Amino acid sequence: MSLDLILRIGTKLILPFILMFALYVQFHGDYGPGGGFQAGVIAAGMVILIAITFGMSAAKRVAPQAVVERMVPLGVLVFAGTGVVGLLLGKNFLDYSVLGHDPVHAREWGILLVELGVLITVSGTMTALFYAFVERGR
Amino acid sequence: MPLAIDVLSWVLIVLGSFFTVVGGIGLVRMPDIYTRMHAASVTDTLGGGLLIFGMMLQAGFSLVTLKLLFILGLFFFFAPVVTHALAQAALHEDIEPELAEDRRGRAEAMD
Amino acid sequence: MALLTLLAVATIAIVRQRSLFGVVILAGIYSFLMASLLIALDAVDVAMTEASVGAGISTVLLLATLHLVKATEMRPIHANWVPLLVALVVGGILVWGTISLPPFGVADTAVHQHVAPYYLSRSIPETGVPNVVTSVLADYRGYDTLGETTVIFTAGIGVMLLLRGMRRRDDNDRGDAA
Amino acid sequence: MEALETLGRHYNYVVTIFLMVAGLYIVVARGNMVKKLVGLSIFQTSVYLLYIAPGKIVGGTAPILDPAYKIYSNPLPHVLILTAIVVGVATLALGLALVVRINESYGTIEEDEIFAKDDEQ
Repeated sequence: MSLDLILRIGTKLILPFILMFALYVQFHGDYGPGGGFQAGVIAAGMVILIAITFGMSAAKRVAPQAVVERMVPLGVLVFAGTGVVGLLLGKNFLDYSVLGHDPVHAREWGILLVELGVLITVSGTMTALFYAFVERGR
Repeated sequence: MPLAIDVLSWVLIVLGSFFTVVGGIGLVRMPDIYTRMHAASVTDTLGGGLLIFGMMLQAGFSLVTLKLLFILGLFFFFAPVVTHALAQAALHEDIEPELAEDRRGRAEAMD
Repeated sequence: MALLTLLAVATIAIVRQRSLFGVVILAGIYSFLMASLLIALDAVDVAMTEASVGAGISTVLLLATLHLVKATEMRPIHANWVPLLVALVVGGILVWGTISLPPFGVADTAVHQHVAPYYLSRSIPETGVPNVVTSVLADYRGYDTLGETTVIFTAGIGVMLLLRGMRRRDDNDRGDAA
Repeated sequence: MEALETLGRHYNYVVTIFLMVAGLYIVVARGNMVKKLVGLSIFQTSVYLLYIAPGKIVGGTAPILDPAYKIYSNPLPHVLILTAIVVGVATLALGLALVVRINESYGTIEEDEIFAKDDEQ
Protein backbone atom coordinates (compact mmCIF):
# COMPACT_ATOMS: atom_id res chain seq x y z
CA MET A 1 0.00 0.00 0.00
CA SER A 2 2.76 2.42 0.91
CA LEU A 3 4.37 1.79 -2.48
CA ASP A 4 1.28 3.33 -4.04
CA LEU A 5 2.09 6.63 -2.36
CA ILE A 6 3.81 8.28 -5.32
CA LEU A 7 1.04 7.23 -7.67
CA ARG A 8 -1.69 8.45 -5.34
CA ILE A 9 -0.09 11.83 -4.69
CA GLY A 10 0.69 12.21 -8.38
CA THR A 11 -2.90 11.45 -9.31
CA LYS A 12 -4.19 13.90 -6.74
CA LEU A 13 -1.90 16.55 -8.21
CA ILE A 14 -2.99 15.98 -11.78
CA LEU A 15 -6.75 15.75 -11.19
CA PRO A 16 -7.45 19.50 -10.98
CA PHE A 17 -5.36 20.04 -14.10
CA ILE A 18 -7.40 17.47 -16.00
CA LEU A 19 -10.68 19.04 -14.95
CA MET A 20 -9.38 22.51 -15.78
CA PHE A 21 -8.20 21.28 -19.17
CA ALA A 22 -11.61 19.74 -19.84
CA LEU A 23 -13.36 23.02 -19.03
CA TYR A 24 -10.80 24.95 -21.10
CA VAL A 25 -11.40 22.65 -24.06
CA GLN A 26 -15.16 23.04 -23.59
CA PHE A 27 -15.35 26.81 -23.37
CA HIS A 28 -12.39 27.65 -25.57
CA GLY A 29 -13.84 25.42 -28.28
CA ASP A 30 -15.13 28.49 -30.10
CA TYR A 31 -11.66 29.91 -30.55
CA GLY A 32 -9.35 26.93 -30.64
CA PRO A 33 -9.60 23.21 -31.18
CA GLY A 34 -12.06 21.61 -28.84
CA GLY A 35 -15.71 21.28 -28.03
CA GLY A 36 -18.22 19.21 -26.19
CA PHE A 37 -17.11 15.81 -27.48
CA GLN A 38 -13.47 16.20 -26.47
CA ALA A 39 -14.23 17.86 -23.15
CA GLY A 40 -16.72 15.16 -22.26
CA VAL A 41 -14.21 12.44 -22.95
CA ILE A 42 -11.51 14.22 -20.93
CA ALA A 43 -13.86 14.68 -17.96
CA ALA A 44 -14.80 11.00 -18.15
CA GLY A 45 -11.09 10.20 -18.28
CA MET A 46 -10.66 12.00 -14.98
CA VAL A 47 -13.30 9.81 -13.33
CA ILE A 48 -11.67 6.69 -14.83
CA LEU A 49 -8.28 7.78 -13.46
CA ILE A 50 -9.81 8.17 -9.99
CA ALA A 51 -11.39 4.73 -10.29
CA ILE A 52 -8.10 3.13 -11.35
CA THR A 53 -6.00 4.74 -8.64
CA PHE A 54 -8.31 5.03 -5.64
CA GLY A 55 -10.87 2.33 -6.40
CA MET A 56 -14.48 2.36 -7.52
CA SER A 57 -15.92 3.64 -4.24
CA ALA A 58 -13.87 6.83 -4.47
CA ALA A 59 -14.93 7.32 -8.09
CA LYS A 60 -18.56 6.85 -7.12
CA ARG A 61 -18.21 9.50 -4.44
CA VAL A 62 -16.98 11.94 -7.09
CA ALA A 63 -19.51 10.91 -9.73
CA PRO A 64 -22.40 8.92 -8.21
CA GLN A 65 -23.81 6.31 -10.52
CA ALA A 66 -27.34 7.70 -10.38
CA VAL A 67 -26.12 11.16 -11.38
CA VAL A 68 -24.02 9.77 -14.21
CA GLU A 69 -26.91 7.75 -15.58
CA ARG A 70 -29.24 10.72 -15.46
CA MET A 71 -26.66 12.82 -17.30
CA VAL A 72 -26.97 10.56 -20.37
CA PRO A 73 -30.53 11.59 -21.31
CA LEU A 74 -30.19 15.05 -19.78
CA GLY A 75 -27.61 16.13 -22.38
CA VAL A 76 -29.82 15.03 -25.27
CA LEU A 77 -32.67 16.95 -23.65
CA VAL A 78 -30.56 20.11 -23.34
CA PHE A 79 -29.59 19.81 -27.01
CA ALA A 80 -33.11 19.13 -28.26
CA GLY A 81 -34.56 21.67 -25.83
CA THR A 82 -32.38 24.38 -27.36
CA GLY A 83 -33.86 23.43 -30.71
CA VAL A 84 -37.41 23.42 -29.37
CA VAL A 85 -36.96 26.92 -27.90
CA GLY A 86 -36.24 28.12 -31.43
CA LEU A 87 -39.36 26.30 -32.60
CA LEU A 88 -41.52 27.87 -29.88
CA LEU A 89 -40.27 31.36 -30.61
CA GLY A 90 -41.40 31.11 -34.20
CA LYS A 91 -38.27 30.02 -36.06
CA ASN A 92 -37.07 26.67 -37.34
CA PHE A 93 -35.91 23.80 -35.16
CA LEU A 94 -32.32 24.42 -33.97
CA ASP A 95 -32.36 28.00 -35.26
CA TYR A 96 -30.59 29.82 -32.45
CA SER A 97 -30.98 33.38 -33.69
CA VAL A 98 -34.00 33.91 -31.44
CA LEU A 99 -32.08 33.35 -28.20
CA GLY A 100 -30.89 36.95 -27.94
CA HIS A 101 -31.45 40.42 -29.37
CA ASP A 102 -28.55 40.30 -31.77
CA PRO A 103 -28.71 37.24 -34.04
CA VAL A 104 -24.91 36.79 -34.17
CA HIS A 105 -24.59 36.80 -30.39
CA ALA A 106 -27.63 34.58 -30.11
CA ARG A 107 -26.05 32.01 -32.36
CA GLU A 108 -22.88 32.06 -30.27
CA TRP A 109 -25.01 31.39 -27.20
CA GLY A 110 -26.85 28.65 -29.03
CA ILE A 111 -23.55 26.98 -29.91
CA LEU A 112 -22.44 27.15 -26.28
CA LEU A 113 -25.72 25.60 -25.08
CA VAL A 114 -25.60 22.83 -27.62
CA GLU A 115 -21.98 22.06 -26.77
CA LEU A 116 -23.02 21.91 -23.12
CA GLY A 117 -25.61 19.30 -24.00
CA VAL A 118 -23.01 17.31 -25.93
CA LEU A 119 -20.60 17.56 -22.97
CA ILE A 120 -23.19 16.25 -20.53
CA THR A 121 -24.20 13.33 -22.71
CA VAL A 122 -20.69 12.29 -23.74
CA SER A 123 -19.12 12.49 -20.28
CA GLY A 124 -22.13 10.75 -18.73
CA THR A 125 -22.13 7.98 -21.31
CA MET A 126 -18.40 7.32 -21.17
CA THR A 127 -18.39 7.18 -17.36
CA ALA A 128 -21.50 4.98 -17.32
CA LEU A 129 -19.87 2.61 -19.85
CA PHE A 130 -16.79 2.31 -17.67
CA TYR A 131 -18.90 1.70 -14.56
CA ALA A 132 -20.95 -0.94 -16.37
CA PHE A 133 -17.85 -2.88 -17.48
CA VAL A 134 -16.16 -2.68 -14.08
CA GLU A 135 -19.32 -3.66 -12.18
CA ARG A 136 -19.63 -6.73 -14.39
CA GLY A 137 -16.17 -7.85 -13.34
CA ARG A 138 -17.13 -8.00 -9.67
CA MET B 1 13.66 36.82 -34.86
CA PRO B 2 17.42 37.18 -34.39
CA LEU B 3 19.45 34.60 -36.20
CA ALA B 4 21.18 33.44 -33.02
CA ILE B 5 17.91 32.49 -31.30
CA ASP B 6 16.71 30.73 -34.42
CA VAL B 7 19.90 28.71 -34.70
CA LEU B 8 19.84 27.90 -30.97
CA SER B 9 16.23 26.72 -31.09
CA TRP B 10 16.90 24.51 -34.09
CA VAL B 11 19.96 23.05 -32.38
CA LEU B 12 17.80 22.26 -29.36
CA ILE B 13 15.08 20.71 -31.53
CA VAL B 14 17.58 18.57 -33.44
CA LEU B 15 19.22 17.45 -30.18
CA GLY B 16 15.80 16.62 -28.71
CA SER B 17 14.90 14.58 -31.79
CA PHE B 18 18.25 12.79 -31.53
CA PHE B 19 17.60 11.81 -27.91
CA THR B 20 14.07 10.69 -28.79
CA VAL B 21 15.47 8.43 -31.49
CA VAL B 22 18.10 7.11 -29.06
CA GLY B 23 15.34 6.37 -26.56
CA GLY B 24 13.37 4.54 -29.22
CA ILE B 25 16.38 2.42 -30.22
CA GLY B 26 17.02 1.64 -26.57
CA LEU B 27 13.41 0.63 -26.10
CA VAL B 28 13.79 -1.99 -28.81
CA ARG B 29 17.32 -3.18 -27.99
CA MET B 30 17.23 -3.49 -24.19
CA PRO B 31 16.76 -7.00 -22.76
CA ASP B 32 14.07 -6.68 -20.05
CA ILE B 33 11.33 -4.33 -18.92
CA TYR B 34 13.35 -2.38 -16.33
CA THR B 35 16.19 -1.49 -18.65
CA ARG B 36 13.64 -0.69 -21.35
CA MET B 37 11.96 1.79 -19.01
CA HIS B 38 15.36 3.26 -18.30
CA ALA B 39 15.86 3.80 -22.03
CA ALA B 40 12.38 5.25 -22.46
CA SER B 41 12.98 7.83 -19.75
CA VAL B 42 15.59 9.45 -21.99
CA THR B 43 12.73 10.26 -24.35
CA ASP B 44 10.75 11.77 -21.47
CA THR B 45 13.34 14.07 -19.99
CA LEU B 46 16.07 14.96 -22.46
CA GLY B 47 14.11 14.41 -25.67
CA GLY B 48 10.84 16.02 -24.64
CA GLY B 49 12.48 18.75 -22.59
CA LEU B 50 14.88 19.86 -25.31
CA LEU B 51 12.15 19.72 -27.98
CA ILE B 52 9.83 21.88 -25.88
CA PHE B 53 12.62 24.36 -25.08
CA GLY B 54 13.39 24.63 -28.78
CA MET B 55 9.74 25.19 -29.60
CA MET B 56 9.48 27.83 -26.87
CA LEU B 57 12.35 29.74 -28.43
CA GLN B 58 10.61 29.46 -31.80
CA ALA B 59 7.34 30.77 -30.39
CA GLY B 60 8.80 33.81 -28.64
CA PHE B 61 6.92 35.52 -25.81
CA SER B 62 3.27 34.60 -26.34
CA LEU B 63 0.44 32.45 -25.04
CA VAL B 64 1.96 29.49 -26.87
CA THR B 65 5.09 29.73 -24.71
CA LEU B 66 2.96 29.65 -21.58
CA LYS B 67 1.13 26.57 -22.79
CA LEU B 68 4.43 24.89 -23.64
CA LEU B 69 5.68 25.75 -20.15
CA PHE B 70 2.60 24.03 -18.69
CA ILE B 71 3.25 20.98 -20.84
CA LEU B 72 6.90 20.94 -19.74
CA GLY B 73 5.89 21.14 -16.07
CA LEU B 74 3.35 18.34 -16.42
CA PHE B 75 5.93 16.30 -18.33
CA PHE B 76 8.57 16.61 -15.63
CA PHE B 77 6.10 15.85 -12.87
CA PHE B 78 4.20 12.97 -14.37
CA ALA B 79 6.68 11.09 -16.52
CA PRO B 80 8.41 9.83 -13.31
CA VAL B 81 5.04 9.07 -11.72
CA VAL B 82 3.96 6.99 -14.70
CA THR B 83 7.35 5.24 -14.92
CA HIS B 84 7.12 4.46 -11.23
CA ALA B 85 3.61 3.04 -11.66
CA LEU B 86 4.82 0.88 -14.55
CA ALA B 87 7.83 -0.42 -12.59
CA GLN B 88 5.61 -1.18 -9.64
CA ALA B 89 3.13 -3.05 -11.84
CA ALA B 90 6.03 -5.09 -13.21
CA LEU B 91 7.25 -5.86 -9.67
CA HIS B 92 3.72 -6.76 -8.68
CA GLU B 93 3.65 -9.32 -11.48
CA ASP B 94 6.87 -10.81 -9.99
CA ILE B 95 9.06 -9.93 -12.94
CA GLU B 96 12.61 -10.06 -11.63
CA PRO B 97 15.19 -7.66 -13.04
CA GLU B 98 17.58 -9.55 -15.28
CA LEU B 99 21.05 -9.34 -13.79
CA ALA B 100 24.42 -9.64 -15.48
CA GLU B 101 25.01 -12.89 -13.57
CA ASP B 102 21.85 -14.34 -15.12
CA ARG B 103 23.02 -13.54 -18.60
CA ARG B 104 26.49 -14.94 -17.94
CA GLY B 105 24.89 -18.09 -16.58
CA ARG B 106 22.76 -18.41 -19.68
CA ALA B 107 25.77 -17.90 -21.95
CA GLU B 108 27.66 -20.63 -20.07
CA ALA B 109 24.69 -22.94 -20.30
CA MET B 110 24.69 -22.40 -24.06
CA ASP B 111 28.36 -23.35 -24.31
CA MET C 1 4.01 9.89 -45.64
CA ALA C 2 6.24 8.31 -43.03
CA LEU C 3 3.31 8.40 -40.62
CA LEU C 4 1.12 6.63 -43.17
CA THR C 5 3.73 3.90 -43.51
CA LEU C 6 3.97 3.57 -39.73
CA LEU C 7 0.20 3.16 -39.59
CA ALA C 8 0.42 0.31 -42.08
CA VAL C 9 3.21 -1.31 -40.04
CA ALA C 10 1.16 -1.04 -36.84
CA THR C 11 -1.77 -2.68 -38.63
CA ILE C 12 0.38 -5.60 -39.74
CA ALA C 13 1.58 -5.99 -36.15
CA ILE C 14 -2.04 -6.04 -34.95
CA VAL C 15 -2.92 -8.73 -37.49
CA ARG C 16 0.01 -10.92 -36.45
CA GLN C 17 -0.19 -10.43 -32.67
CA ARG C 18 -1.94 -13.30 -30.86
CA SER C 19 -1.91 -12.01 -27.30
CA LEU C 20 -5.01 -9.86 -27.02
CA PHE C 21 -3.28 -7.65 -24.47
CA GLY C 22 -0.66 -6.85 -27.09
CA VAL C 23 -3.40 -6.23 -29.64
CA VAL C 24 -5.04 -3.67 -27.36
CA ILE C 25 -1.77 -1.83 -26.68
CA LEU C 26 -0.95 -1.84 -30.40
CA ALA C 27 -4.42 -0.46 -31.11
CA GLY C 28 -3.60 2.38 -28.70
CA ILE C 29 -0.33 3.05 -30.53
CA TYR C 30 -2.26 2.96 -33.79
CA SER C 31 -4.69 5.56 -32.45
CA PHE C 32 -1.90 7.91 -31.38
CA LEU C 33 -0.26 7.53 -34.80
CA MET C 34 -3.59 8.32 -36.40
CA ALA C 35 -3.92 11.40 -34.18
CA SER C 36 -0.50 12.73 -35.21
CA LEU C 37 -1.37 12.04 -38.83
CA LEU C 38 -4.61 13.99 -38.43
CA ILE C 39 -2.66 16.95 -37.02
CA ALA C 40 -0.43 16.80 -40.09
CA LEU C 41 -3.61 16.88 -42.20
CA ASP C 42 -4.80 20.05 -40.38
CA ALA C 43 -7.67 18.32 -38.58
CA VAL C 44 -6.77 19.48 -35.06
CA ASP C 45 -10.24 18.94 -33.56
CA VAL C 46 -10.43 15.44 -34.95
CA ALA C 47 -6.90 14.67 -33.77
CA MET C 48 -7.80 15.74 -30.24
CA THR C 49 -10.89 13.55 -30.29
CA GLU C 50 -8.98 10.60 -31.70
CA ALA C 51 -6.22 10.93 -29.08
CA SER C 52 -8.66 11.10 -26.19
CA VAL C 53 -11.30 8.68 -27.48
CA GLY C 54 -9.38 6.21 -29.60
CA ALA C 55 -6.30 5.94 -27.43
CA GLY C 56 -7.92 6.68 -24.08
CA ILE C 57 -11.47 5.47 -23.65
CA SER C 58 -11.31 2.65 -26.24
CA THR C 59 -8.17 1.22 -24.65
CA VAL C 60 -9.70 1.38 -21.18
CA LEU C 61 -12.89 -0.33 -22.35
CA LEU C 62 -10.95 -3.02 -24.23
CA LEU C 63 -8.78 -3.69 -21.17
CA ALA C 64 -11.89 -3.87 -18.99
CA THR C 65 -13.28 -6.48 -21.39
CA LEU C 66 -10.01 -8.44 -21.38
CA HIS C 67 -10.31 -8.56 -17.61
CA LEU C 68 -13.60 -10.42 -18.10
CA VAL C 69 -12.62 -12.78 -20.94
CA LYS C 70 -9.66 -14.97 -21.87
CA ALA C 71 -6.76 -12.85 -23.05
CA THR C 72 -5.09 -15.04 -25.69
CA GLU C 73 -6.34 -15.73 -29.15
CA MET C 74 -6.75 -19.31 -30.33
CA ARG C 75 -4.74 -20.45 -33.35
CA PRO C 76 -7.22 -20.61 -36.23
CA ILE C 77 -8.22 -24.19 -37.05
CA HIS C 78 -8.82 -23.91 -40.77
CA ALA C 79 -6.61 -22.23 -43.33
CA ASN C 80 -7.50 -18.60 -43.92
CA TRP C 81 -6.29 -18.08 -47.46
CA VAL C 82 -9.80 -17.49 -48.79
CA PRO C 83 -10.31 -14.28 -46.74
CA LEU C 84 -6.77 -13.21 -47.66
CA LEU C 85 -7.54 -13.71 -51.33
CA VAL C 86 -10.83 -11.83 -51.02
CA ALA C 87 -9.09 -9.00 -49.17
CA LEU C 88 -6.32 -8.76 -51.76
CA VAL C 89 -8.80 -8.74 -54.66
CA VAL C 90 -10.95 -6.09 -52.99
CA GLY C 91 -7.85 -4.01 -52.24
CA GLY C 92 -6.63 -4.30 -55.81
CA ILE C 93 -9.97 -3.21 -57.22
CA LEU C 94 -10.16 -0.26 -54.81
CA VAL C 95 -6.62 0.89 -55.66
CA TRP C 96 -7.47 0.63 -59.34
CA GLY C 97 -10.55 2.76 -58.61
CA THR C 98 -8.57 5.53 -56.92
CA ILE C 99 -6.39 6.22 -59.96
CA SER C 100 -8.93 8.66 -61.35
CA LEU C 101 -9.34 10.46 -58.01
CA PRO C 102 -7.66 13.86 -57.64
CA PRO C 103 -4.11 13.77 -56.21
CA PHE C 104 -3.35 14.69 -52.62
CA GLY C 105 -3.41 18.30 -51.44
CA VAL C 106 -4.65 20.10 -54.56
CA ALA C 107 -6.95 23.06 -53.92
CA ASP C 108 -9.15 23.07 -57.04
CA THR C 109 -10.88 19.72 -56.56
CA ALA C 110 -14.61 19.23 -56.28
CA VAL C 111 -14.67 18.83 -52.50
CA HIS C 112 -13.36 22.35 -51.98
CA GLN C 113 -15.84 24.07 -54.30
CA HIS C 114 -19.22 23.40 -52.80
CA VAL C 115 -20.17 24.35 -49.24
CA ALA C 116 -16.77 24.63 -47.56
CA PRO C 117 -16.02 28.17 -48.85
CA TYR C 118 -19.49 29.23 -47.66
CA TYR C 119 -18.76 28.03 -44.13
CA LEU C 120 -15.27 29.52 -44.13
CA SER C 121 -16.46 32.95 -45.26
CA ARG C 122 -19.70 33.18 -43.25
CA SER C 123 -18.66 31.69 -39.91
CA ILE C 124 -17.52 34.92 -38.25
CA PRO C 125 -20.18 37.32 -39.65
CA GLU C 126 -23.07 34.91 -38.96
CA THR C 127 -22.08 33.16 -35.74
CA GLY C 128 -19.07 35.03 -34.36
CA VAL C 129 -17.11 31.81 -33.88
CA PRO C 130 -13.61 31.64 -35.40
CA ASN C 131 -13.31 27.85 -35.12
CA VAL C 132 -15.23 26.81 -38.20
CA VAL C 133 -15.42 23.20 -37.08
CA THR C 134 -17.33 24.21 -33.95
CA SER C 135 -19.70 26.52 -35.79
CA VAL C 136 -20.49 23.93 -38.47
CA LEU C 137 -20.82 21.20 -35.87
CA ALA C 138 -23.19 23.01 -33.56
CA ASP C 139 -24.93 25.49 -35.81
CA TYR C 140 -25.02 24.78 -39.54
CA ARG C 141 -25.19 21.03 -39.10
CA GLY C 142 -26.94 20.93 -35.76
CA TYR C 143 -29.28 18.18 -36.92
CA ASP C 144 -26.33 15.88 -37.59
CA THR C 145 -24.88 16.49 -34.18
CA LEU C 146 -28.24 15.98 -32.48
CA GLY C 147 -28.49 12.67 -34.28
CA GLU C 148 -25.00 11.65 -33.22
CA THR C 149 -25.69 12.61 -29.62
CA THR C 150 -28.79 10.45 -29.75
CA VAL C 151 -26.73 7.56 -31.11
CA ILE C 152 -24.30 7.88 -28.20
CA PHE C 153 -27.25 8.02 -25.81
CA THR C 154 -28.74 4.90 -27.36
CA ALA C 155 -25.44 3.01 -27.25
CA GLY C 156 -24.96 3.97 -23.60
CA ILE C 157 -28.45 2.78 -22.71
CA GLY C 158 -27.84 -0.43 -24.67
CA VAL C 159 -24.61 -1.21 -22.82
CA MET C 160 -26.22 -0.48 -19.48
CA LEU C 161 -29.11 -2.81 -20.31
CA LEU C 162 -26.76 -5.54 -21.51
CA LEU C 163 -24.35 -5.39 -18.61
CA ARG C 164 -26.47 -4.32 -15.66
CA GLY C 165 -30.17 -4.97 -16.13
CA MET C 166 -30.00 -8.64 -17.12
CA ARG C 167 -27.99 -9.85 -14.19
CA ARG C 168 -30.98 -10.58 -11.96
CA ARG C 169 -32.52 -12.84 -14.58
CA ASP C 170 -29.21 -14.70 -14.85
CA ASP C 171 -29.35 -15.51 -11.17
CA ASN C 172 -32.90 -16.79 -11.60
CA ASP C 173 -31.86 -19.02 -14.51
CA ARG C 174 -29.09 -20.48 -12.46
CA GLY C 175 -31.49 -20.97 -9.56
CA ASP C 176 -33.98 -22.80 -11.82
CA ALA C 177 -31.29 -25.08 -13.21
CA ALA C 178 -30.21 -26.00 -9.71
CA MET D 1 7.91 5.37 -63.85
CA GLU D 2 4.65 7.15 -64.49
CA ALA D 3 2.80 4.51 -62.50
CA LEU D 4 5.16 5.12 -59.57
CA GLU D 5 4.48 8.85 -59.75
CA THR D 6 0.74 8.27 -59.70
CA LEU D 7 1.22 5.95 -56.73
CA GLY D 8 3.19 8.67 -54.93
CA ARG D 9 0.48 11.24 -55.45
CA HIS D 10 -2.21 8.77 -54.36
CA TYR D 11 -0.23 7.33 -51.47
CA ASN D 12 -2.86 8.39 -48.93
CA TYR D 13 -5.52 6.43 -50.81
CA VAL D 14 -3.27 3.39 -51.04
CA VAL D 15 -2.64 3.36 -47.29
CA THR D 16 -6.33 4.00 -46.59
CA ILE D 17 -7.26 1.02 -48.71
CA PHE D 18 -4.57 -1.09 -47.08
CA LEU D 19 -5.94 -0.29 -43.63
CA MET D 20 -9.48 -0.93 -44.82
CA VAL D 21 -8.56 -4.29 -46.34
CA ALA D 22 -6.51 -5.28 -43.28
CA GLY D 23 -9.48 -4.47 -41.05
CA LEU D 24 -11.74 -6.49 -43.34
CA TYR D 25 -9.27 -9.39 -43.25
CA ILE D 26 -9.16 -9.36 -39.43
CA VAL D 27 -12.95 -9.29 -39.23
CA VAL D 28 -13.38 -12.16 -41.68
CA ALA D 29 -10.41 -14.40 -40.92
CA ARG D 30 -9.95 -14.18 -37.17
CA GLY D 31 -12.26 -16.07 -34.86
CA ASN D 32 -11.63 -14.13 -31.68
CA MET D 33 -14.38 -11.61 -31.05
CA VAL D 34 -12.23 -8.95 -29.35
CA LYS D 35 -9.80 -9.14 -32.24
CA LYS D 36 -12.72 -8.81 -34.65
CA LEU D 37 -13.80 -5.64 -32.87
CA VAL D 38 -10.27 -4.20 -33.07
CA GLY D 39 -10.31 -5.02 -36.78
CA LEU D 40 -13.64 -3.29 -37.11
CA SER D 41 -12.25 -0.16 -35.46
CA ILE D 42 -9.25 -0.25 -37.83
CA PHE D 43 -11.70 -0.36 -40.70
CA GLN D 44 -13.49 2.61 -39.16
CA THR D 45 -10.25 4.54 -38.73
CA SER D 46 -9.40 4.02 -42.38
CA VAL D 47 -12.67 5.75 -43.21
CA TYR D 48 -11.57 8.76 -41.14
CA LEU D 49 -8.45 8.92 -43.27
CA LEU D 50 -10.51 8.56 -46.44
CA TYR D 51 -12.56 11.61 -45.47
CA ILE D 52 -9.86 13.83 -43.99
CA ALA D 53 -7.04 13.37 -46.51
CA PRO D 54 -8.85 14.87 -49.55
CA GLY D 55 -9.83 17.87 -47.41
CA LYS D 56 -6.20 18.84 -46.88
CA ILE D 57 -4.81 21.61 -49.05
CA VAL D 58 -1.04 21.80 -49.32
CA GLY D 59 0.00 25.11 -47.76
CA GLY D 60 -3.32 25.45 -45.98
CA THR D 61 -3.80 25.61 -42.24
CA ALA D 62 -6.30 24.31 -39.69
CA PRO D 63 -9.79 25.82 -40.13
CA ILE D 64 -9.59 28.25 -37.21
CA LEU D 65 -10.11 31.67 -38.73
CA ASP D 66 -7.36 34.19 -38.18
CA PRO D 67 -6.45 37.27 -40.18
CA ALA D 68 -2.90 35.98 -40.55
CA TYR D 69 -3.89 33.08 -42.81
CA LYS D 70 -5.61 32.94 -46.17
CA ILE D 71 -5.86 29.27 -47.11
CA TYR D 72 -7.69 26.80 -44.89
CA SER D 73 -8.23 23.10 -45.22
CA ASN D 74 -11.79 21.93 -45.71
CA PRO D 75 -13.65 21.95 -42.38
CA LEU D 76 -16.60 19.84 -43.45
CA PRO D 77 -14.95 16.38 -43.29
CA HIS D 78 -13.55 17.31 -39.88
CA VAL D 79 -17.07 17.86 -38.56
CA LEU D 80 -18.36 14.61 -39.99
CA ILE D 81 -15.45 12.57 -38.65
CA LEU D 82 -15.43 14.26 -35.25
CA THR D 83 -18.86 12.89 -34.50
CA ALA D 84 -18.05 9.59 -36.20
CA ILE D 85 -15.16 8.95 -33.78
CA VAL D 86 -17.31 9.36 -30.69
CA VAL D 87 -20.10 7.28 -32.20
CA GLY D 88 -17.40 4.73 -33.10
CA VAL D 89 -16.36 4.32 -29.47
CA ALA D 90 -20.00 4.06 -28.41
CA THR D 91 -20.61 1.23 -30.86
CA LEU D 92 -17.31 -0.39 -29.86
CA ALA D 93 -18.53 -0.37 -26.26
CA LEU D 94 -21.82 -1.93 -27.34
CA GLY D 95 -19.92 -4.65 -29.20
CA LEU D 96 -17.70 -5.29 -26.19
CA ALA D 97 -20.76 -5.55 -23.97
CA LEU D 98 -22.15 -8.19 -26.34
CA VAL D 99 -18.79 -10.00 -26.21
CA VAL D 100 -18.93 -10.03 -22.42
CA ARG D 101 -22.46 -11.44 -22.48
CA ILE D 102 -21.46 -14.10 -25.04
CA ASN D 103 -18.51 -15.04 -22.87
CA GLU D 104 -20.84 -15.44 -19.91
CA SER D 105 -23.27 -17.75 -21.66
CA TYR D 106 -20.79 -19.77 -23.80
CA GLY D 107 -17.62 -19.55 -21.72
CA THR D 108 -15.56 -18.61 -24.77
CA ILE D 109 -15.19 -15.81 -27.30
CA GLU D 110 -13.78 -17.93 -30.13
CA GLU D 111 -16.18 -18.24 -33.03
CA ASP D 112 -15.33 -21.90 -33.79
CA GLU D 113 -15.95 -23.02 -30.21
CA ILE D 114 -19.24 -21.14 -30.13
CA PHE D 115 -20.38 -22.85 -33.35
CA ALA D 116 -19.31 -26.21 -31.93
CA LYS D 117 -21.36 -25.61 -28.78
CA ASP D 118 -24.35 -24.57 -30.89
CA ASP D 119 -24.07 -27.78 -32.91
CA GLU D 120 -24.03 -29.86 -29.74
CA GLN D 121 -27.43 -28.59 -28.70
